[in-house]
Amino acid sequence: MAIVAADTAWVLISSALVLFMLPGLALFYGGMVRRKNVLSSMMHSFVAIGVITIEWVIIGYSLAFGTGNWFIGGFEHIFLKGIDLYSISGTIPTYTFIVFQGMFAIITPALISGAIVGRIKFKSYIAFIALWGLIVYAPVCHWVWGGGFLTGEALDFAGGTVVHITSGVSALALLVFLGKRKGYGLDAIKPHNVTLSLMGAGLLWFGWFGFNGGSAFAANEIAGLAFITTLIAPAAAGLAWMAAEWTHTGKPTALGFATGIVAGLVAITPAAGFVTPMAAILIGLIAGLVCYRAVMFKGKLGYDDSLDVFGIHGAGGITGALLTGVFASIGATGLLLGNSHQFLLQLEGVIIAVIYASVCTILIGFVLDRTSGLKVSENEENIGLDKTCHGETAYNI
Amino acid sequence: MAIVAADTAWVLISSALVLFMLPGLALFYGGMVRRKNVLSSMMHSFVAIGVITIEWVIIGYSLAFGTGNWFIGGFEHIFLKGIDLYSISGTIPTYTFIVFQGMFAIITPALISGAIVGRIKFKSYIAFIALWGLIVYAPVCHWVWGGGFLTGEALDFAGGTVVHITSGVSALALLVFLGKRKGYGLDAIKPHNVTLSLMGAGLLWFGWFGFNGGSAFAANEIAGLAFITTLIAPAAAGLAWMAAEWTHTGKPTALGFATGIVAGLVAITPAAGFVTPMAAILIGLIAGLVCYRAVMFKGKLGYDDSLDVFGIHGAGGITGALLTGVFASIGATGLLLGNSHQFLLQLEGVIIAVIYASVCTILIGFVLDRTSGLKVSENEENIGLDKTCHGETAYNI
Amino acid sequence: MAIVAADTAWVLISSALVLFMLPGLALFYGGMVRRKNVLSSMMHSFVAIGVITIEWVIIGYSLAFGTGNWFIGGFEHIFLKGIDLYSISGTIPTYTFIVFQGMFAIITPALISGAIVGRIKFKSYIAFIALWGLIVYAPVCHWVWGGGFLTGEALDFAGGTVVHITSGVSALALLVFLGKRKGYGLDAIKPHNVTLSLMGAGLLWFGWFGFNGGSAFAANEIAGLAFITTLIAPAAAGLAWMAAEWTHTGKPTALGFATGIVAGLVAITPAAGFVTPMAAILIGLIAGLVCYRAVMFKGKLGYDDSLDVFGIHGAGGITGALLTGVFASIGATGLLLGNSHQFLLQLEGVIIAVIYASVCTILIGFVLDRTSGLKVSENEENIGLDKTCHGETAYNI
Amino acid sequence: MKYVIAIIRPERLDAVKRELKKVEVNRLTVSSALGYGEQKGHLEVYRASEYEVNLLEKIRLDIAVNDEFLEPTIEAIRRGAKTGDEGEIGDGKIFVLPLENVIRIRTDETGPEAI
Amino acid sequence: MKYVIAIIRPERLDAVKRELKKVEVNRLTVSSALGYGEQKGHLEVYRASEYEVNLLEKIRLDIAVNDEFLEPTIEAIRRGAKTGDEGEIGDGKIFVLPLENVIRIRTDETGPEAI
Amino acid sequence: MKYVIAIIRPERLDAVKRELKKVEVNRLTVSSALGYGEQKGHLEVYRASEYEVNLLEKIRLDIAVNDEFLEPTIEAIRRGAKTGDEGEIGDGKIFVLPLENVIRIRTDETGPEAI
Ligand SMILES: Nc1ncnc2c1ncn2[C@@H]1O[C@H](COP(=O)(O)OP(=O)(O)O)[C@@H](O)[C@H]1O
Ligand SMILES: Nc1ncnc2c1ncn2[C@@H]1O[C@H](COP(=O)(O)OP(=O)(O)O)[C@@H](O)[C@H]1O
Ligand SMILES: Nc1ncnc2c1ncn2[C@@H]1O[C@H](COP(=O)(O)OP(=O)(O)O)[C@@H](O)[C@H]1O
Repeated sequence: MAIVAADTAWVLISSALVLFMLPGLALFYGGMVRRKNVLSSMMHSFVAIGVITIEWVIIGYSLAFGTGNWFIGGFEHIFLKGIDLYSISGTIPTYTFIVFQGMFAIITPALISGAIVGRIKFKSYIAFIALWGLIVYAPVCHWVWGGGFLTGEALDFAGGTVVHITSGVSALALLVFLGKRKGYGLDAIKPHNVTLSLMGAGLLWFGWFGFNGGSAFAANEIAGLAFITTLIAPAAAGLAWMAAEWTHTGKPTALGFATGIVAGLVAITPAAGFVTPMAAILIGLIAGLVCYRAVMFKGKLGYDDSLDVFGIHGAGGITGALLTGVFASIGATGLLLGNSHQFLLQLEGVIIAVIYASVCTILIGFVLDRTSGLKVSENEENIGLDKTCHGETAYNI
Repeated sequence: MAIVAADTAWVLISSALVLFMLPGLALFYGGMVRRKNVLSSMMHSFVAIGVITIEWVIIGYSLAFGTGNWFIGGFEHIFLKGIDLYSISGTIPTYTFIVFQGMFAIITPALISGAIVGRIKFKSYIAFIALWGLIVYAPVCHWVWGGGFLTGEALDFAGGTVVHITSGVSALALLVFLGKRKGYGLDAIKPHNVTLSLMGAGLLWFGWFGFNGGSAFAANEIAGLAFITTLIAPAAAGLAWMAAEWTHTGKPTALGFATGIVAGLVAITPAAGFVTPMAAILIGLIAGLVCYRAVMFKGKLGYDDSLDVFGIHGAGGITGALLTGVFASIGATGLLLGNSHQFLLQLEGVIIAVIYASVCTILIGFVLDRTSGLKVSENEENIGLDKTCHGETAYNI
Repeated sequence: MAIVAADTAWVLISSALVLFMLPGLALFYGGMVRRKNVLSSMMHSFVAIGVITIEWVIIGYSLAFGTGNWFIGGFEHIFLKGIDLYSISGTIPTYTFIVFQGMFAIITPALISGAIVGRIKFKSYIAFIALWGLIVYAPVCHWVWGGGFLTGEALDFAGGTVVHITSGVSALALLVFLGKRKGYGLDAIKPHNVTLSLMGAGLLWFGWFGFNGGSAFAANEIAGLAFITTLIAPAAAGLAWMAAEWTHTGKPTALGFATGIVAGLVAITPAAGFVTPMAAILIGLIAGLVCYRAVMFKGKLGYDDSLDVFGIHGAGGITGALLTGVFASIGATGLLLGNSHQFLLQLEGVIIAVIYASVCTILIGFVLDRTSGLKVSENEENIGLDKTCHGETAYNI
Repeated sequence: MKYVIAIIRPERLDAVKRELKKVEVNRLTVSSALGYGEQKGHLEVYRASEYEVNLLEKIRLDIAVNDEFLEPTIEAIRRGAKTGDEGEIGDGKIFVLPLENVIRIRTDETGPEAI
Repeated sequence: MKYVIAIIRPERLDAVKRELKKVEVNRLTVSSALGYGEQKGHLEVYRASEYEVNLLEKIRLDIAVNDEFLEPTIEAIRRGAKTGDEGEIGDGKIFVLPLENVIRIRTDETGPEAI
Repeated sequence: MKYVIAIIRPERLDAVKRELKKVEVNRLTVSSALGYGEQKGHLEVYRASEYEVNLLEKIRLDIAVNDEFLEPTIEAIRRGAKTGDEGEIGDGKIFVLPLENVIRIRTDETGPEAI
């Protein structure tokens, strides 16, 4: 068996697109924080590329995609042992498969960083994502995609559960240790540069076509389907968020529209290759409204998930995973086609992921809190992490 | 007949590239407005993705590409009826064809927004682009590409007429209702952030390779040709603009160079797959000079096409459409090869598009002006649309 | 023989990615200069696309890839004579090959501009890159890739020698004429907007997947290999730079991490398709440390290579070229596999490129300095080139 | 000589400059500031919640004038900066400080003629 | 009437605003500035080398007050702006300038009642 | 005590700082401003047309000094800010205002010694 050149080209470019989501995330998040923390926040995304790439090729890939058992993949491919230029996964080179999957391993912990901007120690952040990548991401990835106990059960086209639920829930769990930003609740903490965030949303959407489209692992009809649903759902979600905000506050904000887009992207992720374009409209609309409510609700509960990682990736990921079980009609059947079993499988997947990710995150957080410490001092927080952690100022005359 | 994987991969990535032109446009335009309107301006591009995507899959695609009659495609594909995973258009999945064409439907009305920044009501803008997409874009697209009366007559490789002439002319027509910005003519209204605009030009060019290259609908020699001409013509046009500015004002501006690039991109669009690389140099040079004159001329006439949509997309689109009739030599023949008939067909296409787009735009504008109203109040304009329409401030300390 | 569609798609999209590195470079460099020079600096990248594209299709391509002799390709393809739609290079259309190679010709002189920001006359810059493209780039490209005397000898997968060594060394050579910026050494000249530079680094990395991946000229296993090494080496180099900075100054900066990434990208360029992923880790780590030292050392020597073109592209390119001779194991053998001859060939290539580029640059610089003059006046430098050369201000209220 | 500091709405800057020109006050220094005062009710929206912005964008003018120009200057600013006939909260204030000396760097002139 | 200019650390702005509110000083103008003074030791890193930043970000407050409010205002700024009990270099300064007149643009009121 | 406000060209800031250091004036506050005055002729180009920019970038220095430092301070600013020997339009101005009191927040010192 040989590789198919067109599929290889498609997965390669998709991988590049997913990597591009990291600068996109850096901008999206970086624009929403205050000036004094923008580099710190962007660095959270960038350093994740560094740390997780190396971890992934050394051990992460093996844990996630080694044969292993129901829980974990094992050590057969550490240091990419046993893989060479001509190894094949499906119709593409294994090296390319490793890269594509690696991009997902990178972005997932980076998503978490949005909840904890402006107050986490940099070295603890690095330790956190490295541990989280091994303890949370690799197993869950193995369960769902790598031959573990959820493979072939819960539908997750491109990572609604593996990527978004795990990161969204972990963001919330980590707040147990990191609490609120100083000034949160007293004064409005305004985004320092909304144009950066809009640009970031643009990059994210662009990259997401690779994220979802590439998850077909071939330049085929399914890739085409995943692509069109990835266009439609975010469009619908952006409009839904905008409508909610317009009704509710009288002002349709640009950042709100962008946020709705991201919510739609999250929600369509597990469904992208399983649902029709018309179902994608519904998924988008529902996700936009659910995430809007989730974010609004946070304000009332008073916890400081600073950039709404749970409200968007957690709530959106859960919504998407469940709706996949409702609307699936292509290559799988969901509730609407009478397959209530699938819906239950989705629910099972969600519950397991929520519990596993939150418990593990609390454990990791606990250990780090007791050892290197998670939170910076009040003075450092006041001055801002750009100066205190990184010795930099983003903007100079 | 089955899809060709390589062609599918190419049109998919081209679609992503075209979508990426929307954030590009948002930056290009956003950088040129004043700080108080930057989000409003960017939002014009973003919301177009939301509104037109949904409109396109519900009805727009059917109107443009349904069988229909000489004028319009009809309703056979509303809600994408009759299309499924295995539908094929040429050598690619129909879903992919829909996406690629949808991107063009999105960007065209967004282009118009540059003329009317800082003074159009947001809800009227939304209504405008939705109506315009149905009344102007869908028919013209059907005429030229969808089997209508210009199909196979006027050459328009990737949308010189369908995209640029229609939007450029409509921009001008809309000014009938929106008039000048306050302060226009009295004080120079300076771009608030030229680096954003340069970045935007970079994104636009990058995306345009998908716009023109993808319009071959296959990863073949024609795609290769469209790609090289899309590199050459803007390069030449940028230099031409720069030379004109340098001679004329003594200063070759960065924004001018970027503007020239966009002019070249516009002009090569109808010609990209029909002309040689050397002809592309000439098209670029001519377009750069023509658009420079058009923009300069505006200053003298005193209308406020704020970001020069007519001067660039209108003038550049007309130039490109006509020059396609002059230089066509690959897969078609133009004036230089003795086929004056083609030139007349091009002229016919231009005239019809100019008249149709301007008349319809004035009608739509008239209706909206009488109902929801098009222009914001003077006070809102003074304060800026970011605050008054969107409840936001782009930059905060 | 016919083209392979998948390879064509891959090289086309790779070409677009490489073009995208130019706006990336504009941001990376632009963010690091002071506000008063940001447009001037960005313009250096943009205008290179204009000038070199036209030069390349008129004569540069012919000089580099014409049959010619050991030294230069000759004039057989000036104005792309002898090439038409159906010309083939390998498995892709020749037009596509010309485009892809043209992108390399564009970016190489643009890299140099980082050394001389804020003090070079714009018209002399244009003359410089045009001459340099003919006198330095075209021959060296011919030697290594176009059939010249180094073809098949020195390994250079995607341009470690052709692109990075030549530009890095020339940057240094040009300082002979341009000296220091005013204020250098007295006051810290701080980057005016680090977020721009981070964004730029993101764009560069994204584009570099096309740069290295596309250099396989096919969507095959080698492209997959080049892609994974282009992910790994910069990740390792970023971490290495960060570690060095952390140890040395106590602060791991965001800009430092980004700089390390670029160093890793440079160093893996010649090796990308010849080494294993594990070797890529080592190459990245070494390059990160070497470039860190090189940049630090500059500070001590007191010359003002403003944005460290030599420290990164020169030092990184040399490191990469030599390490390719050490680690090559796929499709070639290096020192570690006992082939010391290859290492010597690499060394030969490096030495020749260093000497040739520096001598020619000094000659070009000398001529320009005596004719149009290279350096702006002190007053112009004080005010900033945006205003004095381009008549613009980047940021306005 | 007096040193006049005026805090006005950004959107009135052009009008104020025009009025000042009319009374032949052709030199001034402009900077941006944030005002905190009576002015309320400017709501912004951030992710599903509204909040009141209490630091509002303002423009600050610094104008050094000779004594006989003081009244016209104040009047001009007033005319340019006032919203409607009634005025509105947030229209701003004018502060008049004593100025002891002025030096024109270019010519080394000092005092009233340097203004 | 006095015109008070205070240069404080950016991170103390919220505290100062709170303290001022307590003494019923509800109007002020904020702008950003760079301070150059005794304060040293803030090192930044740029590409493998450290350097000392000597222009530090500061916040500047302008507050016009009636005479009886002067002391409370100064005290409030002090309380809000001082780092710890000892204070630290860089905590800033307060300058008090005489103010001859104030005009409220909206109402044309002048003098103490316009403040 | 005097409160000195100087408006200078941005490109002269370094020179002025150096001159001030020579006369041992080591504390000042810098902010950015836009100047509007005699200075003309700075043309910018925006899309095929030239226009005159009349709000020009300036740097504003605020320096509080004790009386005996006033002359040296003014002289130092002059030396640093003047373009060439003749000076040029746009070189800027120095304004001297009376200063009634200074408070150093850190130490609670007041008056001349707090400067
Ligand atoms: N006493 C003051 N000291 C400093 N700045 C002031 C003072 N009063 C008003 N301002 C400035 O003037 C701006 C407009 O004042 P505003 O509160 O609208 O005035 P009023 O309500 O008294 O008419 C404020 O935002 C603030 O920047
Ligand atoms: N004499 C002065 N004139 C103008 N600004 C001053 C003066 N003294 C201090 N400042 C401003 O106050 C800020 C804090 O002063 P700092 O040097 O920390 O004061 P100190 O060391 O005297 O307590 C400085 O950064 C500067 O902006
Ligand atoms: N009377 C004034 N009030 C406030 N600012 C002034 C005044 N005169 C000059 N300036 C400031 O100083 C800058 C330089 O002044 P300029 O017009 O070049 O002075 P001149 O022509 O009188 O030598 C101006 O741009 C302005 O910011």
